[in-house]
Amino acid sequence: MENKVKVILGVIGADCHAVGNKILNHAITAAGFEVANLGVLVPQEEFVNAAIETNAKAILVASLYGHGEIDCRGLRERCRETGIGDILLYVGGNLVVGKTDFAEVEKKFIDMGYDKVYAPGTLPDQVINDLKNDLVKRGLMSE
Amino acid sequence: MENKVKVILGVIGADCHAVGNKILNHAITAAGFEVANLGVLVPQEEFVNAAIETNAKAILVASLYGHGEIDCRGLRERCRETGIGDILLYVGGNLVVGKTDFAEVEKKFIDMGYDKVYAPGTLPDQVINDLKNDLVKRGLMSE
Amino acid sequence: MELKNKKWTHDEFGAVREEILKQWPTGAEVDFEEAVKYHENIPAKRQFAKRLIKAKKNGETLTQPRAGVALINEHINLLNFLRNEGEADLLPTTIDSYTRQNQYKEAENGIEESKRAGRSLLNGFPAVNHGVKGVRQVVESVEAPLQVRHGTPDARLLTEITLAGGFTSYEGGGISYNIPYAKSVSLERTILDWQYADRLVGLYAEHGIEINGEPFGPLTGTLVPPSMSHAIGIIEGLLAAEQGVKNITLGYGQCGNLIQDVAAIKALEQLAEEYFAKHGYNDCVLTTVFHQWMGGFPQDEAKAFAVISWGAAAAALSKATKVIVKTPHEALGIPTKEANAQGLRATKQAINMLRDQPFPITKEVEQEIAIIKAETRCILDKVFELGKGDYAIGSVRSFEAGVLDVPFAPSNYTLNKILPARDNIGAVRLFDTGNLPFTKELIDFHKEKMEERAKVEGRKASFQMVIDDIYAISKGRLVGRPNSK
Amino acid sequence: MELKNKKWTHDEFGAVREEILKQWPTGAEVDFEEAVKYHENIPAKRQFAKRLIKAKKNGETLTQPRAGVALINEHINLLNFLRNEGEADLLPTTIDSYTRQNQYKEAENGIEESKRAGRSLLNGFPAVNHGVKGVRQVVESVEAPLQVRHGTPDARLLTEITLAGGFTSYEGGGISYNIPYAKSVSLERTILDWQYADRLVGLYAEHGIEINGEPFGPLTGTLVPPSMSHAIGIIEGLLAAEQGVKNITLGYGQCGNLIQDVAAIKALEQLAEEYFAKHGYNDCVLTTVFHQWMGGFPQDEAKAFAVISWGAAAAALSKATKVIVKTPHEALGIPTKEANAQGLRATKQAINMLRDQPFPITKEVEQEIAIIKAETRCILDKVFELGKGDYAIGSVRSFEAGVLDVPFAPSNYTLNKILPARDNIGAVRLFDTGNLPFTKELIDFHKEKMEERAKVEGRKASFQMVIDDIYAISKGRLVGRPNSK
Ligand code: B12
Ligand code: B12
Repeated sequence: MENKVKVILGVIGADCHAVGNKILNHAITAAGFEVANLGVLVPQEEFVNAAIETNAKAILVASLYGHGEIDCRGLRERCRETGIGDILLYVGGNLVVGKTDFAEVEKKFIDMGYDKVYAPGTLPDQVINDLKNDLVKRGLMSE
Repeated sequence: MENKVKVILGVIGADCHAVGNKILNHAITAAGFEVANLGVLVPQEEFVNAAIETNAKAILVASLYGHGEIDCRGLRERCRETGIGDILLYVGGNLVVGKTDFAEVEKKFIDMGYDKVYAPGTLPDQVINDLKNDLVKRGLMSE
Repeated sequence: MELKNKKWTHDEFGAVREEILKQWPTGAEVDFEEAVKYHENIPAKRQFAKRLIKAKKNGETLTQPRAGVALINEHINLLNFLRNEGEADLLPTTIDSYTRQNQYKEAENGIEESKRAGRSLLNGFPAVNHGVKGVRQVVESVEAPLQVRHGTPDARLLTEITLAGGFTSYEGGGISYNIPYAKSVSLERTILDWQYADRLVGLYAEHGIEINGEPFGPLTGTLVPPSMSHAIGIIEGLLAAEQGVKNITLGYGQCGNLIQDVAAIKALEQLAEEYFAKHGYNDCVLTTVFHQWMGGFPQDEAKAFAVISWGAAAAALSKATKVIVKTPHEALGIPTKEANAQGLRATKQAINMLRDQPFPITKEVEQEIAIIKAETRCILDKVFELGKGDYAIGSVRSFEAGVLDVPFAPSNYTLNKILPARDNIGAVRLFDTGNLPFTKELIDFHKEKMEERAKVEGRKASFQMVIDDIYAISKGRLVGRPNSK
Repeated sequence: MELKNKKWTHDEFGAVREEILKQWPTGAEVDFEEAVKYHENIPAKRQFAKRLIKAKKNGETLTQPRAGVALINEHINLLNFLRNEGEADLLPTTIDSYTRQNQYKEAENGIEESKRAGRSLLNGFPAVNHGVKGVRQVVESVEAPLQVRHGTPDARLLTEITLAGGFTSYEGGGISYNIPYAKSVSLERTILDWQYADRLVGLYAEHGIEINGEPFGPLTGTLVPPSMSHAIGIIEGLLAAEQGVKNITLGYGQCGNLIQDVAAIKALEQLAEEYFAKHGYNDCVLTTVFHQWMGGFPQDEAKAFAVISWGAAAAALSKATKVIVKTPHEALGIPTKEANAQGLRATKQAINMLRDQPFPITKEVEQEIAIIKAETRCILDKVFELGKGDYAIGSVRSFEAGVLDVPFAPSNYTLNKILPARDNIGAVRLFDTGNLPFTKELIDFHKEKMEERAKVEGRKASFQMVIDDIYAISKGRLVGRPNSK
């Protein structure tokens, strides 16, 4: 039996947008990953704790409601502090308040330590593709 | 019996937009002017000839279809050449091709010798008001 | 040549043709035999008639913009932009106003000025001046069915050049491209000239080349009652069919009341099938086009989007075969390509959201269909009668008599006696039926409807009501109520 | 306190109140007696309830945006802009998400960061932090009826502060502001907390101050079948009425099929009148609100305008008392004030063009009304039964049992067993009716409808179909067909 790669999925902060989360959960699971879905309204420490507990290879953070800038800051540091500083960190959704040039948003979140930043409306297939590529590159998954 | 002030009304060039013309005709007539309405598809010389014939005090030129810039050029000169160089010249409609900053359009037509330039969608009342004021100012009409 | 509704002989056509092709140097580029071969190699996906037939079969409503600029490359870019960014199903080439008036010298001048200015100073594409070669450059650079759209009383040379150039659809007719577009051109003249254009399409048909023809439905675009535009559309369709046109799209300009708009398209389909069959044109394929609101638009773009979307919705709900799309720049000027694509995309979204939703044929819709059919029949049958069985002659006489009458038209050849206004729910009615050959019941119907509104508004139906209705949509309403209401 | 659907006594209310007002320093600013006097001086044109009653009487559909930013002056400018440039009839104040989760410290932090950044870093107006004084600055600077809009499971302090601050309308309910907005807050808790909020509105009513209450109709905004949102809305309405709320607006989020949308508003009106009368709340004034499409939007602004305009049209045709308006920025982020005003103006134009057009109650509409009513009655009567005659207790038990069930909700307190999908004409049906207490006929009806679509698409109804439907409108369609269809 193949050992599935584990990933953490959740919507950060005071954000309750659940639809995209449910669809991502469904799609990533169907693509062969083991998803620990924390659902909505997830504080930073819960992401980190879940990742440590399950020995996950990636954390997928969603923020839809506009407070992403405030909520997502410091997650990479928190990972480092707890010894999982190398973990793959993806973030996506509607990350900032207002309709903004995505290149700026991307830079902001890359600077915060996220490995990949996704524009609003990203489809699950793209996430799954990137996840596979990144994990293969890191030798954490076979092609 | 009061002598009505005469004005010439028409749509210049190869332009067939008739609705605004009919409404202006109706409104300006109702406001007490005598309108010689030349209708649509009116060449420059017809405006000038009509003004001379009827001893009109103003020529109201409409151009809706976008060729106003080409069609309206030279009308003031033609008036001068025929001895009615001082006649009040108004122009209005959708004067140039495309949605353009009106201030630019206005300047262009003022430079061509028009006394007043009207933005798209101008209502008859405004035209009538201006006409009365300008004619009173020129002593061609009593208040 | 004497006017009658009869297919021109080859000799009649040939004699006129010789003159026509000499009207401007580019006429010499036309070689009919070669053009037929050229058309034979046009792939199906660029053939207008084929695309319409497919849409009709599938219950689709296709989108088509208006667009045209002075220079060839700019025009190609524009069309491709509308295809790619606007998701347009069908593409146009709108002809400039000088060409429409056969002022080819002014058009040439406009081309030159446009080259110098670096932007189009013409309000359309001067196809005659660009000639067959220029037109083919366009046709070959665009991956969609292409139609000529204009408003030309005498379009004979334009037709020759654009069809030889590879266009597969052609808008216009002897009435609809005269009355709203000209002032002093006689109807007899334009019907004859359009027999020429139709005959040319018919000739292509005889050589196996199917070119779509489309009478211009909306006329002045301003409160035209459906029965009048239907009568004129059907007459033009019949005249075209007589000259051999086999694929015809009949048009209607949105009035704004949903029941009336849905009923109008249904009535148009039914009446056209009926009259074409009655007069023996059984091999014509008939489709319909719905024009989004053709009258004055609101200047505000957000409001314009609402007018566009509502037009798209009405088109989809009426299941017209295609819809001609307006843009958020409508009130102000010829749209940029971006604004044009926006109108197209809004329309596409609305149509797609509604394509699966059939609009119920309620008793209100049925009643409206019945009214429109009854009125149209009164008009058509009187035209036929006045023409002693000839719709061409009948049309001329009917305009003289006010049996055919187009409100707000610039032409001296329409009586301008009828006065349309909206009733209390926004349907276009006649506050003055002029000389229309309506039955007493129909006249009373219009009277009642207008009285109903007048009562609600506490004023008499008058020309002021008509004026209020003309401005209404641009001021944000459908019915032009007095301020207090 | 034990949950039951019974008006709180003054003592019960007073005891809790003392605690509530201490939750954040600004609570001390609340002085009920003074607030009543303050309300007495609010002119009629700023009173929400009065404006709704007038609209209902005149058959108007009023427009209302969503809007809120972090800082007081910016918020005032925003609202005035929407009034002047957006022609909004009613104005909102949308509360930020920290406040909704009672995280007032984070909200304070957001205010500070917003001041520094010179732009709002909060997604709404943190009314608790700004306190009664801050709220009144807003209320006094805006010439329109104002409503608090949020999504707060425990809104007790927020209600105290905003009502004392002079708001005349208040959105929310113990179910609709829990299930779509929270994860692990018990329903018992939120219903109790919302009894508090409703009781406060009731107290104002007892002092002659009429404040409008509005359960949040759309829930998750994602394929919620009308009967489920109607059942929840009516329950919340009844619970509010028991606490003394006298002016109630029930809501519905557009599903997208016109027949279903019109039927939904009609059914909602009829059911609400029926159940309010049945339970003896005869002195409540009931109105309706139609929410333009609440699910995922297309990113393209032109397409978004079509969705907005179609929502406006459906609202007008259904004759809802007001419509909550989306903006062309919806898919991407909180709108700029300009984009918000654009959505409002497009909506106003569409509504005004349709206000005079009654939508015929066809047999399709009647059938749909009958279906929605039958389903809603099944649900409501089962809730009543499970609660042994108490809707509050019944609601808790019904969510446990899956008798009430909200699709795609984040809450652990809903079973998430029902699966909605569109039928072949785009109406929202249930591809899995979960534990809903439907009759066999109703269950079969849903099955048939789904099979009809499945057959057309040549695939089985499955979760993939649900997913396709969730994306459909944002991808430019209503029904999420497989690509080839
Ligand atoms: C109805 C209409 C038509 C009808 C006209 C029927 C008829 N014979 O009258 C039809 C369908 C035939 C038509 C044809 C064309 N049209 Co047209 N038409 C319109 C439309 C939708 C409404 C015009 C109207 O009747 N408005 C109602 C009346 C009451 O208002 P008005 O005309 O603006 O006039 C008022 C004011 O402007 C002002 N005013 C007007 N003239 C003057 C003059 C003076 C001195 C003053 C003081 C005031 C004044 O007072 C009037 C009364 O309030 C406008 C767009 C719009 N406004 O929404 C386009 C529009 C004018 N048309 C346009 C064009 C380009 C054409 C065509 C070339 C076709 C094409 N390319 O699509 C042909 C022209 C053919 C020709 N040879 O002229 C463009 C012009 C573009 C530009 N300037 O950049 C417009 C703006 C649409 C657009 N955005 O593309 N059109
Ligand atoms: C439905 C909805 C709601 C529902 C949510 C119900 C629920 N519990 O799920 C309700 C009505 C309750 C709601 C509430 C609110 N909402 Co809301 N909502 C939406 C809406 C319309 C659709 C969201 C949705 O379900 N889309 C469908 C799913 C499938 O797509 P998705 O969520 O975008 O997720 C996909 C991708 O983004 C991507 N993705 C998402 N996360 C991640 C993470 C990673 C790592 C990756 C790789 C990809 C990825 O993959 C997903 C699947 O394809 C959006 C606007 C829109 N998109 O059209 C606004 C929107 C997200 N909401 C917004 C706001 C502000 C709110 C509120 C604060 C209320 C308000 N001010 O109006 C509250 C939030 C309360 C809170 N505490 O969170 C804003 C956010 C603004 C911003 N960022 O600037 C939006 C953008 C609307 C707007 N323009 O104002 N909302």
